Amino acid sequence: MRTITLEDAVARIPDGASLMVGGFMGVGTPECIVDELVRQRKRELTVIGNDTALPGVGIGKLVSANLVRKAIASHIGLNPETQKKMLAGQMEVELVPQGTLIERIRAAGYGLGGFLTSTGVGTVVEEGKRKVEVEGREYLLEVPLRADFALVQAFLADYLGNLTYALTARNFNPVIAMAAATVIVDAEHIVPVGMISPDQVMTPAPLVDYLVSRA
Amino acid sequence: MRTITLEDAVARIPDGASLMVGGFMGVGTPECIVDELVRQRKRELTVIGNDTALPGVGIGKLVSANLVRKAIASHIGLNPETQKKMLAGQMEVELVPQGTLIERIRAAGYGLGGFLTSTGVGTVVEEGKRKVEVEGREYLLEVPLRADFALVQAFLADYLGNLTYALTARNFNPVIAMAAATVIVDAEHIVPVGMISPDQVMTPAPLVDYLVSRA
Amino acid sequence: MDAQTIIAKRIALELRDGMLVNLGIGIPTLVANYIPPGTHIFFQSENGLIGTGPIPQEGLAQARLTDAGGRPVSAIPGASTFDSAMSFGLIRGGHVDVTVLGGLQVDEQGKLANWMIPGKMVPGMGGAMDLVSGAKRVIVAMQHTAKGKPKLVKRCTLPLTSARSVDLVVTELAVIAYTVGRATLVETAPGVTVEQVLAATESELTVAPQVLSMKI
Amino acid sequence: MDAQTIIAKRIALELRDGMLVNLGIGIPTLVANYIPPGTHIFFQSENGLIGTGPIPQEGLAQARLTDAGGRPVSAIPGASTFDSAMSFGLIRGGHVDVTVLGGLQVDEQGKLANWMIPGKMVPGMGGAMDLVSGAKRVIVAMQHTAKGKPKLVKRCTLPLTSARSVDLVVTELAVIAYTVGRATLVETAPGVTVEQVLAATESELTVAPQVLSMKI
Repeated sequence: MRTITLEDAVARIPDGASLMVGGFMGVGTPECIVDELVRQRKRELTVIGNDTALPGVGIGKLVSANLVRKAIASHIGLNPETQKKMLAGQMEVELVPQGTLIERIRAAGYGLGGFLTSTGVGTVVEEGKRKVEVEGREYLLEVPLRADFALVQAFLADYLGNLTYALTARNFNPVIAMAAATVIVDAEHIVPVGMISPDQVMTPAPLVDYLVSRA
Repeated sequence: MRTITLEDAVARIPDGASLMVGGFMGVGTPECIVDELVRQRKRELTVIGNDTALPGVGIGKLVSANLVRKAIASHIGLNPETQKKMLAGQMEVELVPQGTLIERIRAAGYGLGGFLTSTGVGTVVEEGKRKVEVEGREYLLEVPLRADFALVQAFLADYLGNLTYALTARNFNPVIAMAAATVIVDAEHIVPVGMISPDQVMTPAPLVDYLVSRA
Repeated sequence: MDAQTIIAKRIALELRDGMLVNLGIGIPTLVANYIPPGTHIFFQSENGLIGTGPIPQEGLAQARLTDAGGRPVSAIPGASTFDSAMSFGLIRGGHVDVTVLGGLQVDEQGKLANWMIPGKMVPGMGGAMDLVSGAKRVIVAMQHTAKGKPKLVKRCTLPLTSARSVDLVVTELAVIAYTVGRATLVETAPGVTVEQVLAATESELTVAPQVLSMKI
Repeated sequence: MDAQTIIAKRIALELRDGMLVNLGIGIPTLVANYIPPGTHIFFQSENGLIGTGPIPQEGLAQARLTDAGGRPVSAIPGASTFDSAMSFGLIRGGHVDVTVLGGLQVDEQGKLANWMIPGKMVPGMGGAMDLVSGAKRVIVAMQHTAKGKPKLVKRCTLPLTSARSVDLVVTELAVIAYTVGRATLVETAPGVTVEQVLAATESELTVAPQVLSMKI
């Protein structure tokens, strides 16, 4: 793990990159990294997250700034701009059931080739997917979802990069921290090594590539 | 969740039951439940766990008492009795790679129909298994592993059944707590509700069926 | 009593002590208001919380403790938080005893459509498909008709949420149970006749030998 | 210097600051003793620990803090613990930078057999198959021969651990690198000639243009 300024962290992200962004309706999203993406005008991004939040919040800021080529999310209903851009063909949106989405991200992080789920069987979600029968039941084969970068919001980070999350701000964060080639973390508090008990670490240090340093 | 005496908890387990047992070389195994299984002489058990520990420790006690019809484990090398009984045909042993074993248990608990892994491809582990190709790579299709009972050792349990585990005694425990029809927990300490912070709960209360009461 | 209150109160009677329950947005959320005192229900919020409590008093909201809509909530003692993989493990693994969801249409076999209206409303399915496919019991809370048109239809014209049939539909007029692909009218709301229910319903309903009066 | 020490010291040079490393039992465990001072390596124990430390002083052992053999260990500041699913997620997901494992046989293509001898030793594969299939880099630590018979063989006669080839084999005589299914002799131990290595090896070895002397 290396510490890095916010500006340098975002400078490492090229146009066209795929980003997993922690958060659920913006709760648990690293807003400072999102703001810097907007400031540096990173374009043609593929954004993977639970939702696109609201205009002016979390991923919603990227949508409003026209930086998103494609969003992969489970819900966009609370962001009318995403819906508008999608219907106008200005932005591609792949809707994935929430449980399947997080499990696809986990499968990438855990090195699985895919998994079988009954979610989506008999619905439009099954279109184009392989079906596999196990013990007489039919499942969809869902494949792993990877990204170039994971943008993670932690509550505590220690000097090595061990992370904890707080309450419902955990959500996608620990899962995306395993599924991206490069993991960039913003933490609300940075603390010395030893201040997070081993049992309370939710993301072990070796998974973290960059920790955004305090200004 | 209901509290239950040790004797009554084990009385609910019939001969021939399948049991998932927490622990890794006995660390994190609910020894008091194992001892009571031996005392009540529950027979023909199918035992699912990482290993069969040592003679006189954890699952090893069940093996020594001739109560195990079949063990599903990743490693039996440190228990010569298991090896002896297996070679003598007195006990069936299914050896499963450790990562595949815990993932099969998780798949059951998480409602998946199976998952694809490269572990075991090109080895004896692939015998009798379906292979599935994804993006040009070949994987084994591994299916969920369920049990009638999970025997869980917790560090703290609150009055509702929220659980935490300590250090390396966590291992299989939180995973088996999701994969069995009935979950029986022995905790080192039972504490009032509110004494475990929400972020530190590792097994949420609704997953627990029985908590063994203090004598 | 308005339609929403009737539905929420009736559904609350389906919940038992110790159950893990997931309530969707809209009418389902109201169900939490009618739990009998002394009953301990674990309410799950799919963003990673069991033990969702009421909206906090002014000045006490915590930005990192929210419901699935991102609004501040409180948590009851004994609450637990977890990541989204675990949250959906609880849902997909059959650990959620009851889920209560809104509905746009329910067909004769109990199949639900509740997540999109093509060309008009495409919010995404969120957790709805997982909940219907995975929860032990699925209860739909919805008004009996929309703009005078029945929502209990022969066959859903809107995209399905799951191939799995729901277990119970509760409307302001009636309670309909689904077993082995058959819809049975089991209760009518006070003052509502079986004929009124049938008239407001497109799908075929088997009328139970003894139709009870909805307890609310 | 005995064979085990030579092997362990040489492998320690492969480890870099910040790496996540999993050491198998036997010779691999010794590698931890030769990490250059000031280098921070994260050692993983597959029973659910990153930050494994040395055996605790007498009287300080904690029954719930053990290595994969169930023996008490300590943990360094900044350690973390987790369940077995996470532990193998780290392994299978390619997050482990290096694993060092013992070996019974390695074939010409780098395929490893290290988990059973049919009819004689059937301990189970434990995490070995996951480690070889999932770690970024696989290093085998083993003696060059067993009872005078080469362990670097043309084709493994023992059951394979994985279809994936290992990256490096370190013995007390030599370092052999495997790339695109070919075994290359890259280093010999001090005082050992290329010819001696070839004589003790059954598999075909490409001799690197410049065979270096093992740094130990």
